[in-house]
Amino acid sequence: MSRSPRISRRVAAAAVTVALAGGAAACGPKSGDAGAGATPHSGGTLTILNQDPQDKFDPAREYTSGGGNVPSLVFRTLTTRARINGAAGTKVVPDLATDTGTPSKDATVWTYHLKDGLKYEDGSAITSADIKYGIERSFAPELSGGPPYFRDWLAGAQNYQGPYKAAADAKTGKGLDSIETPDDKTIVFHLNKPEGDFPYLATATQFAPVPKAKDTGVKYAEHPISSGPYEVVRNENDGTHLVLKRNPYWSTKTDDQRKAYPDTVDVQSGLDPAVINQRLSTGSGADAAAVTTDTNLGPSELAQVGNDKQLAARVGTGHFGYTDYLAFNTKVKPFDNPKVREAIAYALNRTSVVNAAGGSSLAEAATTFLPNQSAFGYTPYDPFPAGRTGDPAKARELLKEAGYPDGLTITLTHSSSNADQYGPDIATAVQDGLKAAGITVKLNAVQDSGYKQTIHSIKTEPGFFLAGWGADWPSGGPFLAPIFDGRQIVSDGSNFNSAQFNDSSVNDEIDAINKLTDHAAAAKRWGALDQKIGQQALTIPLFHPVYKRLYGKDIRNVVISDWTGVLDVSQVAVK
Amino acid sequence: MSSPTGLLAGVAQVWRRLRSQRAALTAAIVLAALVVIALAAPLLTAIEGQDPTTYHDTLVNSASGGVPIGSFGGVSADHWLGVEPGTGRDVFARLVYGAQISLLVAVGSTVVQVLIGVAVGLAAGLGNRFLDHLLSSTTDVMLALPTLVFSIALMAVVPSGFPRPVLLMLVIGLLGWGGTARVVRAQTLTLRELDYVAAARLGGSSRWRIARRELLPSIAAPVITYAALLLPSNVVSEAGLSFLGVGVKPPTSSWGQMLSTATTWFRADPTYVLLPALMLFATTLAFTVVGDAVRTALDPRAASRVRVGTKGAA
Amino acid sequence: MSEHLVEVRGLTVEFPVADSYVRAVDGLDFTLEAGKALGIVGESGSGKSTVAFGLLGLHRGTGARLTGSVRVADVDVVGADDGELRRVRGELAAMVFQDPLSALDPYHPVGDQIAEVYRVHRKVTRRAARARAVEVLDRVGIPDAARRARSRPHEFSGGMRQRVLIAMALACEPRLLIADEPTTALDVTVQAQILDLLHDLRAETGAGLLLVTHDLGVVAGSVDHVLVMKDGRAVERGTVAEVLGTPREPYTRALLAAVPRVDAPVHPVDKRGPVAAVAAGTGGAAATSDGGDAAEAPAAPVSGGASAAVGPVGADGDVLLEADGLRREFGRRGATVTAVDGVSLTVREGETLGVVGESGSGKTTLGRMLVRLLDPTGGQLRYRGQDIGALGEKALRPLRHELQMVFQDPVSSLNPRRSIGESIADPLRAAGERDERRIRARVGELLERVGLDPDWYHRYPHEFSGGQRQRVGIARALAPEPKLIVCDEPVSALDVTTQAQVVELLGELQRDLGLSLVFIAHDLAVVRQVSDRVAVMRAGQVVEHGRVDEVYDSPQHSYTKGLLAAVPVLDPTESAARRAARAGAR
Amino acid sequence: MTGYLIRRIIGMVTVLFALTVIIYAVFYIAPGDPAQLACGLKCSPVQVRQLRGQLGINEPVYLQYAHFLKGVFAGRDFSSGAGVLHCDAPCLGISYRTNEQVTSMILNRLPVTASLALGAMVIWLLLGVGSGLLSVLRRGRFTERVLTSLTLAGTAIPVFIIGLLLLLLFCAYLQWLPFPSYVALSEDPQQWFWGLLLPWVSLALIESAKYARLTRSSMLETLAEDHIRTFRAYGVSERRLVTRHALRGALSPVIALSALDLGTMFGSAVLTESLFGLPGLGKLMVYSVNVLDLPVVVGLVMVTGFCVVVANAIADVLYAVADRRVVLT
Repeated sequence: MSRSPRISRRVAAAAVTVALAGGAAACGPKSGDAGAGATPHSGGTLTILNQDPQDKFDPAREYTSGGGNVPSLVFRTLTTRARINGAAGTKVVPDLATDTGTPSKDATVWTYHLKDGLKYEDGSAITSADIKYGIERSFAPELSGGPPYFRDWLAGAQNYQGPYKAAADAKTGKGLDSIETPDDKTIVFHLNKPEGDFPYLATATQFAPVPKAKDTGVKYAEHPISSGPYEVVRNENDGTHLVLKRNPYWSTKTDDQRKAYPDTVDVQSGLDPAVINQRLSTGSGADAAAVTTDTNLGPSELAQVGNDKQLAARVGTGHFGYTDYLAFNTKVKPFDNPKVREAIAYALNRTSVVNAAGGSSLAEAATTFLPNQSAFGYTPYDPFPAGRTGDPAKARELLKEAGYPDGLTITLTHSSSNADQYGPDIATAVQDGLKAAGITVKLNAVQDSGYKQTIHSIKTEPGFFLAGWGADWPSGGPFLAPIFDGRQIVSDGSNFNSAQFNDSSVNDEIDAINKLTDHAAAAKRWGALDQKIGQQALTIPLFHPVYKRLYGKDIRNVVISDWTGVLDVSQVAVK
Repeated sequence: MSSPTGLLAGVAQVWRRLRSQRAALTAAIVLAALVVIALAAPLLTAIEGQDPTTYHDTLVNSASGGVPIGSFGGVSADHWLGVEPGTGRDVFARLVYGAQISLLVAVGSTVVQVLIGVAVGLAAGLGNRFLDHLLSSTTDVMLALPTLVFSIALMAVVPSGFPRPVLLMLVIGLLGWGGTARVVRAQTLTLRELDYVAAARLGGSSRWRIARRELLPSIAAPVITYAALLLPSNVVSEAGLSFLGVGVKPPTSSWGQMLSTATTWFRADPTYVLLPALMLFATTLAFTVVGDAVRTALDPRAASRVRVGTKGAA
Repeated sequence: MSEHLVEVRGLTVEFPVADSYVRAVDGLDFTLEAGKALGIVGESGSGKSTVAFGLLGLHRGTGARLTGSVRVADVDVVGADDGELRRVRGELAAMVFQDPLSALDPYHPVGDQIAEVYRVHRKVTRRAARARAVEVLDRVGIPDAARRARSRPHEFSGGMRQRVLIAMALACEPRLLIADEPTTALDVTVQAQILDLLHDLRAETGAGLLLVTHDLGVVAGSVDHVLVMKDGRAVERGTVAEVLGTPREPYTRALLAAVPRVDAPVHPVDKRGPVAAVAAGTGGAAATSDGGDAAEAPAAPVSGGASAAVGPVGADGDVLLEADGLRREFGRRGATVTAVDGVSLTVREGETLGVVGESGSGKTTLGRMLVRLLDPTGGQLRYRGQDIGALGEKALRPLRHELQMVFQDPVSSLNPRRSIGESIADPLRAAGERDERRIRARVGELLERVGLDPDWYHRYPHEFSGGQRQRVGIARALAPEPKLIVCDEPVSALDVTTQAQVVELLGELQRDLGLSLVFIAHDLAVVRQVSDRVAVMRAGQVVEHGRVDEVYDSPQHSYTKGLLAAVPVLDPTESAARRAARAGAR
Repeated sequence: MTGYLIRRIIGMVTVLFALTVIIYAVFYIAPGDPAQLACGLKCSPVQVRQLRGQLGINEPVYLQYAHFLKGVFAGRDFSSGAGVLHCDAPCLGISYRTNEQVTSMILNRLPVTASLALGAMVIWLLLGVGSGLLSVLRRGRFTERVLTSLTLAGTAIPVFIIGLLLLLLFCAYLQWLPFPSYVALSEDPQQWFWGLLLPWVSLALIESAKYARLTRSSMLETLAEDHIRTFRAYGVSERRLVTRHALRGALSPVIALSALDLGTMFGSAVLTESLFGLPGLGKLMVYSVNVLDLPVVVGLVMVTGFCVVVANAIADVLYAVADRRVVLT
């Protein structure tokens, strides 16, 4: 890996789709009991209506934020996200482990102890070796898909290929040396660098225990052995239809996070978003006790919901830390000229963009790169104040200064699909907005399947394009560092520092903040750093998306944390 | 090739038959109107004072998802048919410019389909066993392809600089010539057994000459008939592709693109859905009706044979 | 009320065409008594079929306009309501149609079809109706009727199908049988059998018969009275002996004169004499858009009566084309059909070789091989000594123009979408002629040569009558200046008077241009008229060949004898005698 | 006839294979790296390299194709991690994304598409032939004009519009029907039926228009044939002429076309499947194309193509059986 080992906290990003597909998060209405005032009871069947199937339902292959939504019903991990409404839900709490981990002094060694009485769905005991094995198998190329941190952080894991290859190869047959299991209850991780965010990582499904004897490789996904409140009783068409029922060996005594009220969970996917929302709003039959973990209300549905008080009461609003932005490649003319970038920033009509993204209820206009949540260190600022609809005059002035008195023609690259908000809808809104400032925008659509690879590779990166960034866990570091840390410019892999910005003062500040252990203090300085970088117009933040999710009329105990932004299915009751 | 008087007489005859069908006449007028609308799009929008790409942020209610402000999707003196939800772009302007794309792509792809289909069908019908076998199998497979999916894949690999309407024509055309080829091959197989083709061979004509002089004129009628049926289906194909998001490039509008954004607005802004749907419906219906009439006109047999028992007398 | 089985008074039938009406039948009167037979004779377009259809009220719902009165078995067909009319159809009067293949439903067994008709008129069980079907099938001579009743139409031969149709007509014991060209689609031997059957049935059931035909030979032995129609009107009527023996009207006489006779003595051939009649008969014929060979006036008595024969010329001319053991198979391995099975023959310069045979005898396949439209699968084909049987298309092209063909069907042999001038000019252009003026001149010359107006270059085939189209086909064959023309049934689709003219033209051309002809036909009489030598084909083989008078006058092969015996003759007495002979032979 | 069918099927299967070559080529030049897509954007280059090795896409494209062919004719082995995954011939490979066997992925979804297509066919035949028949019986009357207009309209409406309208009407407003979903027939026939009713009807409404037109025109054509005249001349009533004789003749093209449409439907019901969220082949196809899951795409093209090939052959046979005058050569 060419990445600098000095970076202490490398974080994930842009994984929103992946995270959602994995069943990520949900956040809830700040008004927890919107469904009904009654107290939640056990029993009944919860139906989950989704677009994306729970495919690759294997803890090694999931890429989740905080353990995911549906996956966390089956997989318990060392730590997990707090299942609490709002900002309090951005905290890490113990799950299988007794605490969130004991770091060594320099945070390179992390030790966990398992709780007593932990059992799999078959009644056998969960051991620390199973957790080690679970992590090891995530290195197998057959089981690809998980987050990159294990390979990056664990000592000596760089070229490890998982237990299957290793078994065949006598030399490395011992597995990963950097994970120690001195006894059945203890597991120790040796990192190659200090990582204060390790407890956040330990929420990932790769930290779920996998009994070696039950491992069937790629077929494990059909029936992974449950450590959580539910076990898989049916898995059709690679997660298109998943039926979970209560795991008798799971107990609230060892799990204070998951409530698991329903007896059965029926996950139906492959549905059209319009159908999902229509079914939720109609709520006939089993749909009355249904939720969705991946489908937002569309703009048109929002317009409808607005006219119906009863429906409006069944909408959960949440925020997942995410920013959609215009990215510049400063190695490409004319975007090497700060004045040009500033002119574009001034000219931009954010109202059009927000409308294109679904209106002000689904997207909040952004002027900061950090999401508007305190956990990230959000500090409001606007380096190029041009009002909501842009300041064409100011933009023309800047263009003149930049040497383009007669206007400018540039190309905006975007995805062919609107699915991730990198698509033609946003692009045309930007295009139309810049028209007034004499900037002619040509649109260049890249096929969706190749879009992210195109924009996140130094070799193919266009000059001006639509991008977005989300964090794998709620913290300022993973949000800013990959984008603006000059040492994280990657030449042979996915590069997220699109501006290819390398400023030693910024790099030093990132290192300094990473040393802080006080999350609140760190957040403040992340906010300040964000403002400082923002002045350079390396990116133009467009908006932060808002999640509006409809749920069925029998749904109770709605919890939406700011970690995931969507309703947490482990807390929901249907009775 | 044929004499002007003969040709004129033929055309006049076909026109007479067409004229006698009131539905066909109406449909033809509708089509003509559509063509005029498409051609005069810049003029029409200039009269309205709008263009199809300008956003009007103030005409939509951002907080409720961008639904147009005002009744019937924001119909006003400035915006005759209202504005697009979310963007506030003028619906009338987008509709009339959309007509350009829909008609252009439909006609263009039909031309491509017919050209390839006739070439392949003729070659298969006139060629030796091997060639016929090869081409017929290829035709069958072409008919077997899930065209929509293939179009998506094809559209994906073409660089985005390539003009979209042309690409759409080519993709729809390249994937949709199977039917024409079949019709032409079947026709060729029948025709080539006819004595006048034998006579042409005896007269020393080469295959190419026979195809050109003897077969093409006779194949023209069924091909035109078939093409008339292809047209509406190509209109729908374009809409389907745009519906799936692989159609024209934004901010260009087409009916399919409008429909794809509109379908979710069924309840919140029905006007926005109905307009492109109606246009699409009217166009395909008109094409179908005219196509039917053309078939009847070109194949008077169908009409006259129903008069039973007049063999040798009529 | 009426003592007549059929009584037609002032019948006029008009069909809508474009904006007006065309009158197909114009004020026709006739009657038919029970148990008697009436023949209605006329050329195509004379309105004879329309009359037959009118008797059953089949014009209803077709837009045709019908005036006058038609009474069949005391039912007023014109005024009858639907139920009454349905009773007439099948119950009182039954029709035997022309083309037995298309006249039967291909999807149902013939027995079921007959049973269905029976049950329309008789309230009987399905089983009883089936039994009746078998009964009538047996009566019309279908062997093993009970089993064959379960077969579908395509499993029968043409003659058997016609018997099935007759059986259907018999099912309800109608008082009137209407036969519309019942034998036109059949071979001559089968034709005789069917006519005999109709004759016997009439005698047996006492039903009246209305026989509609274009063939005077057919009526001769089958009816009591004859009505000759032309342009929707009755030209002449009377007993069959009167009309055929001593015709009063010129039209009838012309018609009779044009009929080729198989027993006619061969005329001394005058290959040098002018045949003015042809030009006179056709040169002035106006082309009419709605066709009908009736437009082509029958030539006034053609060159001295019976036939303008193309007689034998020097039978010792050089051999032009020689077939040696020529074979042709169709189909693939395992399922081959041999159409031509080792035919050897020669065609000499300037002579006419006739080839006769019934349908399926392989004569058309042979003809097409001779001009290399079909590739022989065996044997040799030599043209002027050179083996051309295996030459490729390219190597053949220089020779193509020397071997031409005139086709049977004047409709399909001309491209309906090209002007006749273009069609005729095609060989010229294909040969590389580019000079438009010379092409026009040559086409004009050819048109004139075949008796058409040289200015008709731009006319389209549909503007011509059948005979004229056949002339165009001949002009096209002449265009490349061939040495040999194969004429494949060139006159069988034409009316008898037109037939005579075309035959005349061919003879004249042969004489003037020194052409060799191969004349293929099923009609023994026509072949006799034109040929120097004749070959009789059966099942792909030549069973007999020789000089024409030898073969016709003293046939050696039994098949040839049978063929000749089955040819209908115009003399009613002779015809009856032959029928008796045939009956005796059975 | 058997020989004819074998020749024909072999010819078309050959072309199908040629087509797979094209697909390999198209995917080869398409933007995007399937390994990176399968692994995730943040996969390190090392991991991507490992995965490429595992998927076999570090090999030259012609070798990849050779392996594919070997799989089809002889079977292949893959590593499942924990052991060896044997994939018997005909093996269409394993999915880049999920490592599942393509054959089993397709077989799992086949019942969905088959249910959709077959059910829709039953309805479109009933509707199409029925209204075609009715319009012939009521020739020249008001009923015919109404039916003609309806069927014309039917051919002119895209399925995504009619489907959405029906969905809104019957599931959202009236709530007469449940929202469509797929429940296996073997599991609960009743739910299977009700869950698929709307998709069936949507597809059938569009298709039946075509069949109504076809039925009508071929019946009119048959009515103009000589044998109809024969039966008319024997006093058979018009109704019986139409129902017994003309309908019989009109059925052969209808049956032949049904077989064809049925085959095509296996790969082409994409819009319907995505609209109603049915986990069928078409949906799998679109998804696989979008994530560059080449083995699945190729497998689907082979399977759906083969369905059409077989359907074509069946259509020919049906045609020949229905109309014995047709000779297959």
